[in-house]
Amino acid sequence: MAETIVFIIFAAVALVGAVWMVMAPNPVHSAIGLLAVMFSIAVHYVILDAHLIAAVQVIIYAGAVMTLFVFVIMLIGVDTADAYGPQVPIQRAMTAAVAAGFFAAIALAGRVVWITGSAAFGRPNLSGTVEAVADELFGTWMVVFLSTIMLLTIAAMGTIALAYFHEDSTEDEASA
Amino acid sequence: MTDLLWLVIALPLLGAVVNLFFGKRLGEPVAGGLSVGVVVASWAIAVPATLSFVTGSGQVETIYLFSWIPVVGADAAILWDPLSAVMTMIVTGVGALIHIYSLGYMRGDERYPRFFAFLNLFIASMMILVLSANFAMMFVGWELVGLSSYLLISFWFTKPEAAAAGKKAFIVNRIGDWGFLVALMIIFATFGTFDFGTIFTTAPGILTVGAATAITLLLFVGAAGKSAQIPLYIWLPDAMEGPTPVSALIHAATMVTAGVFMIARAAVLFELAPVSGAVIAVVGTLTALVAALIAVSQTDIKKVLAYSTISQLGFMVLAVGVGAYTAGVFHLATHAFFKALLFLGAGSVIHAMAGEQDMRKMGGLRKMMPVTFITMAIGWLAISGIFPFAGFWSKDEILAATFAKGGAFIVLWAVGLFVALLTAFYMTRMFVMTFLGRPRWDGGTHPHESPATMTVPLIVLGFFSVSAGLVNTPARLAFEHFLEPSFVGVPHIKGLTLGLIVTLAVVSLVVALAGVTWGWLAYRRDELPAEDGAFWRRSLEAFAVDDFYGRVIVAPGKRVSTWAAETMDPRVIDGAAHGVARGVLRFGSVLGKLQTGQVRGYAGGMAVAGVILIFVFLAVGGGF
Amino acid sequence: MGNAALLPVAFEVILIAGALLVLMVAVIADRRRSVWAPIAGVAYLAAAAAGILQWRAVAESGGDLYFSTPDIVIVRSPMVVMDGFSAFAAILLGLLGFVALLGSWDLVVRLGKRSAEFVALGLLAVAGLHMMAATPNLIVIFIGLETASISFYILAGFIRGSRASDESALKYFLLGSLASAMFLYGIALTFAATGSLTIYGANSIRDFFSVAIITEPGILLAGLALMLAGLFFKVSAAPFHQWAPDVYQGAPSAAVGLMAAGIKVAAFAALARIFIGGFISQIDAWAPIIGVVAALSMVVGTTMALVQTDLKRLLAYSGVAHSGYLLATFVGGVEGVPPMWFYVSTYAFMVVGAFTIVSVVNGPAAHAAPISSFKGLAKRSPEMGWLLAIIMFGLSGMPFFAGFVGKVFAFVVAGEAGFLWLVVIGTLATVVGLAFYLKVVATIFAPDESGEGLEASTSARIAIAISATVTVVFGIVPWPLLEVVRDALPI
Amino acid sequence: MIVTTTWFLLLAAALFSIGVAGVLIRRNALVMFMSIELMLNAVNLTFVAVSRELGLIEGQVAALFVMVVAATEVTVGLAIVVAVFRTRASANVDELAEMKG
Repeated sequence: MAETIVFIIFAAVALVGAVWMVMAPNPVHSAIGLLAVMFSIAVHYVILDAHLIAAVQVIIYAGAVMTLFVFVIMLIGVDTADAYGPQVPIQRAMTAAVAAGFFAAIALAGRVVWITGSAAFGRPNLSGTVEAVADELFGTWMVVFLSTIMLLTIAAMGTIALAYFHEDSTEDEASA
Repeated sequence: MTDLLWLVIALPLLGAVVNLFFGKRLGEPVAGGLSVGVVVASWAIAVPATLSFVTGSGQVETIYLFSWIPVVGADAAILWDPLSAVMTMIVTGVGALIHIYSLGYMRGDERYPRFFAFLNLFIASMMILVLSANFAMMFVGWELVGLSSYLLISFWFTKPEAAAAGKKAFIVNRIGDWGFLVALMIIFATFGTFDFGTIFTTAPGILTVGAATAITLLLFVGAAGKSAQIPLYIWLPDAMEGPTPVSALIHAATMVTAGVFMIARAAVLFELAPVSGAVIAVVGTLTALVAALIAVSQTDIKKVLAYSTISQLGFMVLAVGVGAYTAGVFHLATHAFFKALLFLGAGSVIHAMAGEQDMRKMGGLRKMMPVTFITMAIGWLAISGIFPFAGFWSKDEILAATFAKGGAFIVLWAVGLFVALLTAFYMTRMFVMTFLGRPRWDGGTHPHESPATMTVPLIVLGFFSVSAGLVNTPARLAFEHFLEPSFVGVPHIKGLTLGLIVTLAVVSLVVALAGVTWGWLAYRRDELPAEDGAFWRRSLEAFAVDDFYGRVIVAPGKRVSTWAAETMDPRVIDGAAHGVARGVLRFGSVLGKLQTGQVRGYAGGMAVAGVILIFVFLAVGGGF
Repeated sequence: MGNAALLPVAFEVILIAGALLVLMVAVIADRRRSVWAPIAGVAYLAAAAAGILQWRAVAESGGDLYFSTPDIVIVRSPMVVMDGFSAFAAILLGLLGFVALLGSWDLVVRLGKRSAEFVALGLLAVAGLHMMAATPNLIVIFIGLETASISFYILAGFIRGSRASDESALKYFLLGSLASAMFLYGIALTFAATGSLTIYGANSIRDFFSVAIITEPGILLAGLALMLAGLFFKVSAAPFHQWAPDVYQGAPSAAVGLMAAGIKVAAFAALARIFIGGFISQIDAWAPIIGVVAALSMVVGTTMALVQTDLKRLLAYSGVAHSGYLLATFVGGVEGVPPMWFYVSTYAFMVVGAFTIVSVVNGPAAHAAPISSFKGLAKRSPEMGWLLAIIMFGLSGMPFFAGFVGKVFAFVVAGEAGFLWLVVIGTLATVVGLAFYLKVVATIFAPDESGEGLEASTSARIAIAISATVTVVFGIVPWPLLEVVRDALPI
Repeated sequence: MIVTTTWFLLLAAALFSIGVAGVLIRRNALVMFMSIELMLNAVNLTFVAVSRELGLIEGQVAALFVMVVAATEVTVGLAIVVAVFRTRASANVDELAEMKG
């Protein structure tokens, strides 16, 4: 019962936060909305016994990613003018329709049975402890874990390549 | 011995590719040397395999290379038999000599490596054509040969005449290719395969006379395009705008014989269609006659040789038309030697005269160019049909076979004899005008003998022009026996006794001598004869055939298309075509409006499409 | 583990090592000369060689090899698969990366020190692309896809201070991330439906389908739809294609070749791996939908290409149409995989060649390539003119060029699967498509008064020549390649 | 009333849909980008919920990897936004329409 109440509260927080993020004219407010969603999702992870994921969610998303976002918002200035001004008159209505259609499609698809996967594959008493996840991560998924070296290298290089400016080199590259 | 035969195709192809891309970097000597090297190597590879047929140890073989379109019996495979062996020896042998000759002739040309790349491409294409074991691969070679010929004719594309000549050759050849292609379709519909082996062994059983006639006539349309027969010969004289080695290699020795080769290859089919044979024989004879009549008056040395080539091709076609395939191939071989010799000799003369091609401005070159003079003399006697030079044997055999056919073919024989007379006459005219008599060039020109790279090929070709005929004397039919495995199932010419052959030979020798004497008497003077009168004028303008085509075919065609453009098109075709085009374009511009460049619009499109995709999936897969 | 155990990941290991080496050398070396670029070339070739070794190993062992860390725990699901399919993808992508590197050499030289990042990103992108073909795990496919995509976002925006390049990068990034999210959601829903993230091996999707019959397929179908949507975006199939022309136009020409060709190869490989390898039992659900998208792509791509005035945009729209022809092979199920491989491998080289010519004519970093700038190309540089003409013929599907063979086999497969209407639309689109390809060819050979010469670097010429050679050789002699791809099935 | 997995999945679907709406309606590249992050979070929630329901740890590992990918995407995406801001002094995507047709 307690679970149910917690779920309902944080589901509501997540939805409100998400809508707030989409609607708030000020990007900083949007960022705060997203932050609320991320925290609520972390709570849901705890309900789902995924403790490690919950921790990582808070550290990476709420910590690192959101900090980056806010930093960049501050860097390029807060631009609140016509935050979601429409391109075409009925854009807002269309957007709402598309989003609703998307949700309806998934909900219709799942109507009764959301999970048809064979439980026979599963292991009983699953708990997302650090140990359990680590067993899997550094066992079966070891190769994949190593392959993320590529992503990290790319992230580093991408930042340098795109955002690190030498004023002297800009001119002739752009004109090249 | 036959394992390496694929190299005969692959090596020139390699040479072409290397020269095309790296030629400039390699520099003239390396590029040229490479090009010559690959052709000589091809020749050397083919020699032992050819000799095996001579010694009798060789067998007809189909060498499978790789599967190409197996379902239609069109694998990349080599058919190695005496016929393809002869053609290989001619193409690579004469080809190698002409490559060597080109080393000197093309020296200093801006696009020297490119020229050799094209030459190599031509050799490779020709080998694909000659060695193919099915009609499909033959067609590939056929088209590639046409392409390389086009590239070489218009090699000096900055000259407008050269570009125009290339285009003309290309278009006229397309007409022939159209016939070939339709023939191939009928063949495939009838036999269900393109494979020579299957077609030729089953043809007598399943091919009706009507079908055989249709196929062979269409094949002959193709052959007429490549081998320059009436009415498609008009491209060949213009093709002389290309460099002289090209004229020698392609438009005298090899490519133009492809049609004759193709008919010989499909001899089994032609034997089933006597009507086609007669048509081919008549067309060949007429071509020989008309071309000879034009050749007598030409003043451009290369034009004389061009028309003489058409005339000699007429002889070959006559031969295959009357069923004397061996004689046709034999004349093809000897002609390749002496005509290449004559062309290269002419090239040597033009080279010496600093580009002058008009024989009226030559004369007296004997002293300045002894090697060219002697070798050209051999070529002249060979083509005139003087005993014992090569042309005598092969031309005589064709005439004898035609005579032996009897009936109305005797007329063709008589015409052929007259053409032989004309041939002897105009070749004598050309030879005398060029080398003998009083020099008619201006003081500024200093004729000189050509370098060794040019004269050595002349000497080699001269040797063969003397001796090549001896392989198939009536007393010892070595060549005919040699070719026998290629013509299994093709009946021999009947009614040729030794006595008859000797009699006919004496007749044609007398005729040839008469022609030579006539030409000698007419032109071996200090002043050239006037060459005035209606015949000479008509002949000089090649009986205005081009003009005739222009008026009869091109102009009415234009009128029809004008009419179509003015009346028919706007109302009917235009209406439809423009309607469709406008519809497509309007659709395009509507879609273009969606392409706003706006990220949000694109994202919206994706999201909508995604939603639709889910719903469609649920509908199709029964998820509802 | 031994060396043999490393073979399945050799392709990725070589490319990652190459990328890191490039970055390290760039730190040490003189910034004037791009000494690190040849390292990348060697890495690509070594990776392709590793692909050949994989191919031979597969041919000898005859079966699939799964790779994980077998000594630590019992492997429940494999992460890397080494079969004919992945080995062929390795050979193809290695060679493609090499040719694209040659084609972008001018840009590498011009970028100076920054070229180290450019080259390293290319290497990592290709490694990511191959991951998509060489894994049975949906999450790993996603990681590979993102590795490649993120690299390409950066490459698209690589020219600093260029508005077009920035716009291209941001568009590609936003839309690409949206598509990736949809693809990922599809994976999650598939996971819910089947209880598995792997296609082969123990506890795999195929296992699941062999024991269970889904009575409520809703979530599975939604998952398939979303995965398709994500991959449709990556191959720029209509209506997920709108990004392609804008992105291609704004990105530096020298980088577009790899972006356009590489992602197509890998996304089609992933599509075959997932849908033909994993969900072949659901073919009745997805084949008609792929057929419709194929037809739509052919029509939209061809129509839009007709009205283009910029060669880069034209090539992008022609790419949409080509995605349509490629998708047509999928309706034939497993029969369609060899034609798909044949088509995509020849097409990839043509695309790289075409964009290399664009970068030669208009500069490697330029974003505009108006077709009029190709006027008289045959006179300015006969070599470039002819090669571009050959590539255009190849793309248009003329007989005796590789595009023709590919199209014929694609249509045969679609026809045999009963999709005759698709064949009819494809044939019509091909005929209409001739118009714009020939328009380009006509422009190349049109007389041009300016007639300035055109100098191309040796490496660019080699890249274009390879591309044209592939076009011609596999057009005339397609069978050797078809024999090879016959063994490259995702089974 | 017990919380079933379906609730989590419905919540995730709703968040994903809101994310789609955010991409379509916002002009600010940064907020569009946040919406995409929201979508990825929704997917992660799906993974973890399914993982729990089926007793399969793979779902959680997958969520971890998605986080790594998302972090990379954020880094590069923000770099691109900064680069665009340098050339145009704006992060308004409606101004990014120089190439079209």
